[in-house]
Amino acid sequence: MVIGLYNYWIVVALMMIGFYIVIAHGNLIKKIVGLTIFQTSVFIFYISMAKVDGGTAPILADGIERFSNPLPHVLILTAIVVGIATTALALALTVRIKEAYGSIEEEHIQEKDNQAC
Amino acid sequence: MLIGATLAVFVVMTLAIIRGIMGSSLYDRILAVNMFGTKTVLLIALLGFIMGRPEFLDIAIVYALINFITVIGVLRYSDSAAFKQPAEEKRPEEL
Amino acid sequence: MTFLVGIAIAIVWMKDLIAVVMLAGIYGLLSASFFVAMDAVDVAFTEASVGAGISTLLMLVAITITGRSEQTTRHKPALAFFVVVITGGLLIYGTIDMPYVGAVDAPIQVHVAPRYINDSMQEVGVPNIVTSVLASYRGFDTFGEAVVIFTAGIGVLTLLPMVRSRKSDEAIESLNESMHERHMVVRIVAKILIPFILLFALYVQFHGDYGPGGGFQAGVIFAAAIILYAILFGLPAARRVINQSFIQFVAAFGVLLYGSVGLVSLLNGGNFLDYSVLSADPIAGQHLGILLIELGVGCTVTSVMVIIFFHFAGRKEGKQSMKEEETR
Amino acid sequence: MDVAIEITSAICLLIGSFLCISGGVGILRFPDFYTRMHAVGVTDTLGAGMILIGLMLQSQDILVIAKLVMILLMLLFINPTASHALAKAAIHNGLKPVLGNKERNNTESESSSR
Repeated sequence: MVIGLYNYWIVVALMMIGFYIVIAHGNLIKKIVGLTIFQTSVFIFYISMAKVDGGTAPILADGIERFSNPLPHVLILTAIVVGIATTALALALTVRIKEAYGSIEEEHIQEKDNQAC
Repeated sequence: MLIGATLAVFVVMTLAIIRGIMGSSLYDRILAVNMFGTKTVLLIALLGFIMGRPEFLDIAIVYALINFITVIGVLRYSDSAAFKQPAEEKRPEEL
Repeated sequence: MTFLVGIAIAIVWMKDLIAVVMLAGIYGLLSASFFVAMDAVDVAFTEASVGAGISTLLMLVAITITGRSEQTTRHKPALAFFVVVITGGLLIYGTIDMPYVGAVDAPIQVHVAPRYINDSMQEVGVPNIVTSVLASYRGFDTFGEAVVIFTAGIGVLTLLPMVRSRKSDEAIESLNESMHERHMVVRIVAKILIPFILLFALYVQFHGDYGPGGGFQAGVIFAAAIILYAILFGLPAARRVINQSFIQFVAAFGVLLYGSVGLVSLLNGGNFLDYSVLSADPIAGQHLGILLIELGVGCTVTSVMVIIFFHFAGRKEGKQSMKEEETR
Repeated sequence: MDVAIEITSAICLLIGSFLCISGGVGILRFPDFYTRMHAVGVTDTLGAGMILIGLMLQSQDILVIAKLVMILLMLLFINPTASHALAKAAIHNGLKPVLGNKERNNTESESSSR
């Protein structure tokens, strides 16, 4: 029980930490780091599901019978690269916000918005 | 023997993480990252041998390269003025 | 594993954004070694080059533009903590019904995976099952991913247009001189290493059928080599090597190559992205198709990563030179 | 013959692990950045090299050995370079060694930057 589900609990803990950073911190870059943590926890979740006891990497070779599940690997592989692309996009937005508002703290940005209204 | 070496690498990784979290200056942290990268290379090579699939060595090579690129990149950008810690004395930058 | 949580908690408390980014780098390395321990070689490959390398660099560059320290204000941390604990508790309650990690008879292991594992050698003829699923069985998905990456590249391109650096050539020359003095050792070592990195990227690209690797990983490594060059020898020098319009062309070319492979198989009487009809022998056709689309993916990923980095770094240098002019 | 190779590889792994651990203790216990870097930069390279050589002795496949040699060469190139760049950047940005009087400081920082 403890060993069997340990990975999933770690996943939940990581996910919650990332979630906490995203909702509780005002700094946009920190939020992006939080999103990255969240994202990685999802990756770990998928990869944990794909693990098979006694299996090895899904590359066919002679004399090996049991492989771990290749499908989640594929999904996560592409997700990682897409993740970096979206992170880059988010960072680009942050840079533009910094240039437009002079700050990347959420509260300052909101103050400026309120003044403009 | 392999497992013993793996455990040793694990211990060192733990120490490096502690230094990386405690690290009093930015450079301590970079040093910890660098060391951690080297240890990861070793760990993956050892894991590959333990599992009997030495194809894993490709990943170790990637790690070595990426680690180098990261450290160099961090150092290059740590030169810029925005990185200066307030406590440090400000020197005129030629960049 | 427990390391990961420790680092994540440390990230929560750090105020210094650079320390956060460094820790995020360690975090990436760590999760990649976890993937290795879980037999996900290809994923570890990607995470190593992406999570630990490129994303750390990008965040650093962004921080140099936006400033490094975080203000201490937090919005209602108690409420946020409450929400997080509730959600986490519910999620953990949900995991109790999950099959154990590594269980052989878990639903995920018996549904579609055995078919891939047993039949891919006869149908596709590629030892690396991840590659065969990625490129052949789920080729349409991967096409979508390539398009997403391409779109992200376009997004960065539009969000961060190049600031024309108004420095004269002389200033750049003198800057080069001083940098050459300071980074001499690193530069020489990098000059030795960069060809090897490029060669290794090509190896990863074309060896992806037989070992871990493929277009995504190779693209990132290739881009990393170019980024290393740009870091050490300055952006203008790197731009002279990799022309801006050329790299944009390559990004589009990759996606188009992928799409046109699908169209050709359509014209040859198969389904979209069904490579068996590309050649008289289905296995040879599959090989050809996988090779081509991996090439397309590699092209797109490389050029998009390079474009993103160039635009971030160019933004930074442009801002610096503008500041210098203001102070004069 | 096999036994001899086995023993040699075991010894190499043992030395490597010991060096790595001592480096790890060094990075944690030494008082300032330059001494820490000295601990890591020196032990890391040799320790990693030893472990890799130990692995090389255990493998039969020529391709595997070639890859291990590649990793070893890269580490030999990369580690000293990174240490050098790190020390240089630290000095350039005005991080001072804390130990001892001025003369000792200079020699220390020089030796660690090499």
